Amino acid sequence: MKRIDLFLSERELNRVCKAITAAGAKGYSVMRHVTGMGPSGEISEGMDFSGLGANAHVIVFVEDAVLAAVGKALKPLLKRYGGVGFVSSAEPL
Amino acid sequence: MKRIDLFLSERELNRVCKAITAAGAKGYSVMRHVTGMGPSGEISEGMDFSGLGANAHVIVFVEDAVLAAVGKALKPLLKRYGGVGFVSSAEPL
Amino acid sequence: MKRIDLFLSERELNRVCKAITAAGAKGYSVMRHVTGMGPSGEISEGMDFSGLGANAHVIVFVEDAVLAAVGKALKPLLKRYGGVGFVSSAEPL
Amino acid sequence: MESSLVLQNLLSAPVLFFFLGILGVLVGSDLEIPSPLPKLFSLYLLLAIGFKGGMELAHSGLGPQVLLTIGAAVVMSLLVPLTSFLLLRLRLDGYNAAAIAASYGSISAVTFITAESFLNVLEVNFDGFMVAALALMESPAIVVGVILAKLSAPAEDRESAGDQENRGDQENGGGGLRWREVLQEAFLNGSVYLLIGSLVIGYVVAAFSPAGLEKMDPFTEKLFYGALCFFLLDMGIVAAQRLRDLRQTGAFLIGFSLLAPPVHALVGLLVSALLGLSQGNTLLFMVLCASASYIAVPAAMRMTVPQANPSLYISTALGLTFPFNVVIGIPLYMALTRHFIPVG
Amino acid sequence: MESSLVLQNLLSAPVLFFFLGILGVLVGSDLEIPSPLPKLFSLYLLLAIGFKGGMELAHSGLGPQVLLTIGAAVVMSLLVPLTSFLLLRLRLDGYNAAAIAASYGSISAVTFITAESFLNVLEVNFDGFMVAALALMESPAIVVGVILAKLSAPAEDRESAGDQENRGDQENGGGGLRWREVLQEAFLNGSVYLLIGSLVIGYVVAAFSPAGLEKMDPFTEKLFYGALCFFLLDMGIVAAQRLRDLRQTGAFLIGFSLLAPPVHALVGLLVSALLGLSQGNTLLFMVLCASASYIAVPAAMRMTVPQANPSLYISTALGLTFPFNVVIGIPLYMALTRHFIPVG
Amino acid sequence: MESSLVLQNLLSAPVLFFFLGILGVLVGSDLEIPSPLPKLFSLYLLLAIGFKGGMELAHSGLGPQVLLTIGAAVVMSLLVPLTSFLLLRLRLDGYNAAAIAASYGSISAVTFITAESFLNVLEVNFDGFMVAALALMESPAIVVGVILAKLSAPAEDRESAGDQENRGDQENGGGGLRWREVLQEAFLNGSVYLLIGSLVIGYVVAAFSPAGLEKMDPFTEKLFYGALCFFLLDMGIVAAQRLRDLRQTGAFLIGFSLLAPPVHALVGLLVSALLGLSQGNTLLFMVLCASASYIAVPAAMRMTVPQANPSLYISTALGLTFPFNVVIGIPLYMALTRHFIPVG
Ligand SMILES: Nc1ncnc2c1ncn2[C@@H]1O[C@H](COP(=O)(O)O)[C@@H](O)[C@H]1O
Ligand SMILES: Nc1ncnc2c1ncn2[C@@H]1O[C@H](COP(=O)(O)O)[C@@H](O)[C@H]1O
Ligand SMILES: Nc1ncnc2c1ncn2[C@@H]1O[C@H](COP(=O)(O)O)[C@@H](O)[C@H]1O
Ligand code: NA
Ligand code: NA
Ligand code: NA
Repeated sequence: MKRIDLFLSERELNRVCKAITAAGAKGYSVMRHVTGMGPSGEISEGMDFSGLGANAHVIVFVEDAVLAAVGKALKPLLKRYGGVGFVSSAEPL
Repeated sequence: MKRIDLFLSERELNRVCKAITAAGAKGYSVMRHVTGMGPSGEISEGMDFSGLGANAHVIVFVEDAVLAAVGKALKPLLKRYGGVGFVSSAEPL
Repeated sequence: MKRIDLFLSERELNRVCKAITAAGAKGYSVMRHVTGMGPSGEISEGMDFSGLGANAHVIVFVEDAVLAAVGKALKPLLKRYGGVGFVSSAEPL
Repeated sequence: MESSLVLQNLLSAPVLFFFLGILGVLVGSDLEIPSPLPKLFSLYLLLAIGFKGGMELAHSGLGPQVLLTIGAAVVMSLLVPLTSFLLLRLRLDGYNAAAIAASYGSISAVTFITAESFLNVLEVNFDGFMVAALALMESPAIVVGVILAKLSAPAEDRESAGDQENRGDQENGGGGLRWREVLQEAFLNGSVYLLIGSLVIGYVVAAFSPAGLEKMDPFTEKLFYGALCFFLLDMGIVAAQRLRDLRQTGAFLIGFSLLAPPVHALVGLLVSALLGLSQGNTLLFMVLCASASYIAVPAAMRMTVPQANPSLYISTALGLTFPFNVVIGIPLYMALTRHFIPVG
Repeated sequence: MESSLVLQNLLSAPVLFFFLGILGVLVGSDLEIPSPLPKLFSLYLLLAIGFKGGMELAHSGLGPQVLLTIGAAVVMSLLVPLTSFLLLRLRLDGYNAAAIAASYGSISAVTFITAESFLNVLEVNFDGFMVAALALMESPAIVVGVILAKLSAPAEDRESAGDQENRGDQENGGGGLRWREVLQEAFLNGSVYLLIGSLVIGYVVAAFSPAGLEKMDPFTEKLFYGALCFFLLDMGIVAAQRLRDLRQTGAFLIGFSLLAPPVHALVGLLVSALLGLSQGNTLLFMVLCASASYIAVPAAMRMTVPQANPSLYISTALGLTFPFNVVIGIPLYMALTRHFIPVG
Repeated sequence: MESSLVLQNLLSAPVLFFFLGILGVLVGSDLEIPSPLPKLFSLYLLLAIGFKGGMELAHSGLGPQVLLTIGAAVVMSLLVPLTSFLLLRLRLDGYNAAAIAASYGSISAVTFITAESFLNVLEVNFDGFMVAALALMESPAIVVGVILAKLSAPAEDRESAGDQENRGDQENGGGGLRWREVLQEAFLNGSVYLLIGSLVIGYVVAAFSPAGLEKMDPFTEKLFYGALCFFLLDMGIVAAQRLRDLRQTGAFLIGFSLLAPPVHALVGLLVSALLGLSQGNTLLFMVLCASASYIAVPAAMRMTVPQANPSLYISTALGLTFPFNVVIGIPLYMALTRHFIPVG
């Protein structure tokens, strides 16, 4: 089983979640009000009320077989709007 | 060392945290206001004020030896009330 | 690639984020309003308004080569102010 | 006359903000009230309605009419779940039927508050003790719902209900009903507790330190209407989001959630007439019977009847019954009240 | 006289709280308003300003002067981005120039509100229909900005703009402009939607159920000034934090963000004089032209022109133009108004 | 007479809501005020109390009596930590003794506000400059606490205190005391900064643009009592949760946290009598001496004396001293005041 961690602007959240489900993941979890720093600069809590919004952290646990499909669906979105994704190994409890 | 990630309704949080400590874990962390999708449907932020509440994300780092005890304590709770758990490997910084 | 998870009081957040960047990490993400239990006791949501504040969860994905520098920068801070850190393996999506 | 009541309701600020929220979701606006702000407003409304109710209860006293009305309300909150359960059982399993039945036996404080605002605009009087009825209708419906769920549980479930957990918490006699947990969820549920607590505080302050009343007034009274508008904006958003779930629920439940309110309201009208309630109190009594809970009951059911599917009881109560009552129900019930209840 | 206006502005509570926020960051205080509390205040201010504007619009009616003024405002929100774009293009690529241009064509509701407070203190009248102008200036500027961005996009970008996503959402003719998405971001953006929606509700309530106005008053009117102070405290913190980013933006953009406001205000003054606006309305018209958006426009640009660097358009609008207008601009524009516009 | 004061306090809305919160935890209700809502109320209360205090300070002016009182308050905030430290050192190590001593030398704004509300109900006058005393008592206690901690640190700790970090931030002479950090935590701490800042703004607005005062009134004055009730509900919940921690703290600290308040209050009474303060000001002075900080001091101690165990200084200040003062202390001190201080 694989664990995918995504960090992206909460403004793209809807799109990303739809892509995750469409790619065949059975579930995902979202944390909002995430701040941080990345290739395209710093997102601080103070911006939360501005139009930019803060980041979201999306966690998806998928079967190994589904990973490729999720990656394929998400990479163009992350490329276009910014955001990063990482993969690691996991197993059900 | 093992890392356990749990996603469950914040309504069961107290019970789950007690079970974690009772099973011998030395610590845990909780993030609330988590939304997501899983086997039993979608939990959206809008529901936060309703009686259902949102999800919580619980992270527990335990020694390998404690994993079994935590798993044994949590699985019936997750089965009864819903929620998912995943395990991966980690080491102290 | 390595994934570092830090849990510490939000009061030390600034210092820790600066240390992370200074050590050469290209990015990090922060979740606040985290509660939990650890070696030095319980941090509950109710304390959020008090001077103690809640915890923060910092996630840093770094190249293997940078891990040592980040660890070296953070360990004294965690030792002095409390907080824990864990490392696991990951790869870019 | 009825259509003028409907219009007067539709064109009031709270209902318009409710529509604004619904419309936002339908047209795809990204307007949202981020959590936990909705909780701030729901806590505020419970505190304020409780405090004001308690204050007026202190002024009116606990006479026979008051006690009779409250008693009748409690009886309704015991009966409605029973009849609803029998009906729902035609199509649903016992767990889901019981959870939904509990929701319709209980009440929606926001619907009640919206009805009060409506009466204020019409300049029709009502009594503070109705809030006490409101506060006392949540718990019995929950208890009935849990009992119904347990009674209809398959035999093996009953035996093993609590096996996985520590046994100190439960009394396993009679089908695994964990009384302590049920009563705790029924009476100490955050929203029930805050409402009853504020009611008692309002009563005590009015009785013993009336100077405090005036100082609370800007917070609990003046701000109330605007805060209700703000909260209804969010309720509109949430209700519209729930509408999407109704595909799963099926025609039977959709029919139930739209027909149960007027039917229960009619029973409420009958009881009000028998009790000789004023027009204002009759409307509130009808609204209590007609409305369904989406805060206290789901919170309790989730813990005590986890087998029931939350999206069924939340979607019906919040996505259909709540909008129905706020938009059509309240003026409709008022028209019936005016027709059948003599002016005080 | 002008210096007395500056002082009167500087010593008003909202501006002082704004300074308190800025100073806090500069001296290193850890004071912060945790999210989502700032969003509560910004939603509240939009709702209240919209409701009050709609209410006064109902009183004043939609006469020719009103329609002319609103029309002129919309024209300004189309022209300002065009001229700004031409200027910004001298140093910036098309995407960034277009995004910043859209920001300056659009408006800042908080600047507008601060100007209203200032007029209240000076006891100068203004009309509620100016809020309608405010509400209608956001969307056109966004649409112009997106068109400019697409027109100046390199050819290959235009072709492939939406290839990676499902094609149902887009109409690929004419350079990959996804009209549905653009219009959605322009008109249904949370803040635009709430402002326009509250305006309509204020209008409807004033026209059809005026009893509701008085009940809204404590929330939308009485509380307004204090809530503005609280929000400006946060705006000060955020603006000061943004100042740090200005190192990246360079002297050209810093110059633009400090000179564009007074220049646009002067154009606004000219238009106001031609339209024969009162002194109060003239100030508000100038402020609309002079202010730049940091809520609706960034939200829309981020989705429709992701190639632009957000820290450029946010830092200039929020870190420089906003403080400039609130602290110096408003009294300056008022001095000009007093000089050139005859007392009503 | 004293018992009537106790009753009047117990039956006031703020104290009743405080009890409601405590009771909720004790009976196991899941009522909670989710974060960051409590922070909204604490920020609001600091802003409002500061603004009102500054306003009244402008009216009363900075005469010798005012300066003397403020000076005496500052002296108390220096002395109380010293004597408390000596006592606490009997059983605790230097770090913990210093941190707790700092907490008791500093103040609790909410206790102060509750005392003001109590005086309002009794219709006893007090002066706005007492808020200035409140604001100026936090920082000295913090500085004393840090110095005590460093002085009692084992020698090797003193040497290496800051070695791990960049040395620009610290002046390592004299035991590793990082003065910049200590002063920053003492004076620029979010809550201290907001309180002092609002005080200054209230003063400036009252002095230079008094028209603004009336417009702030609904926010800072009218809403205040209700918001205090809401916040005390949360304080009750939090205080009761802290009670659970007291098992670890031991009988000595429990005794200290219940006896220190009345002892410090008595000293405060003596000083007030010497200064010739009015009855209202005397009560407030006693409350300042008697109360302990759970916001500014823990925030500062956590950063500057991380060796101290936060649950010791938080649990005593918040779990015992705060409830003691709010429930028993205030009426008790008032009774003493009435006995020893002549009516103005
Ligand atoms: N190396 C990293 N480790 C953890 N989070 C990251 C990292 N890089 C980027 N992020 C997160 O991803 C967000 C978006 O990145 P960006 O690509 O800069 O828009 C940042 O604001 C961070 O919250
Ligand atoms: N595959 C998954 N990956 C990440 N989160 C999940 C996954 N499945 C379920 N969840 C989370 O667990 C919560 C509870 O799941 P459920 O079992 O549907 O009640 C969901 O709402 C999600 O937040
Ligand atoms: N084993 C653990 N697993 C997950 N989180 C932990 C663990 N130990 C400590 N934490 C988190 O780290 C925070 C700080 O720990 P402490 O060292 O007690 O100050 C705790 O409040 C928890 O949120
Ligand atoms: Na009902
Ligand atoms: Na503009
Ligand atoms: Na003190």
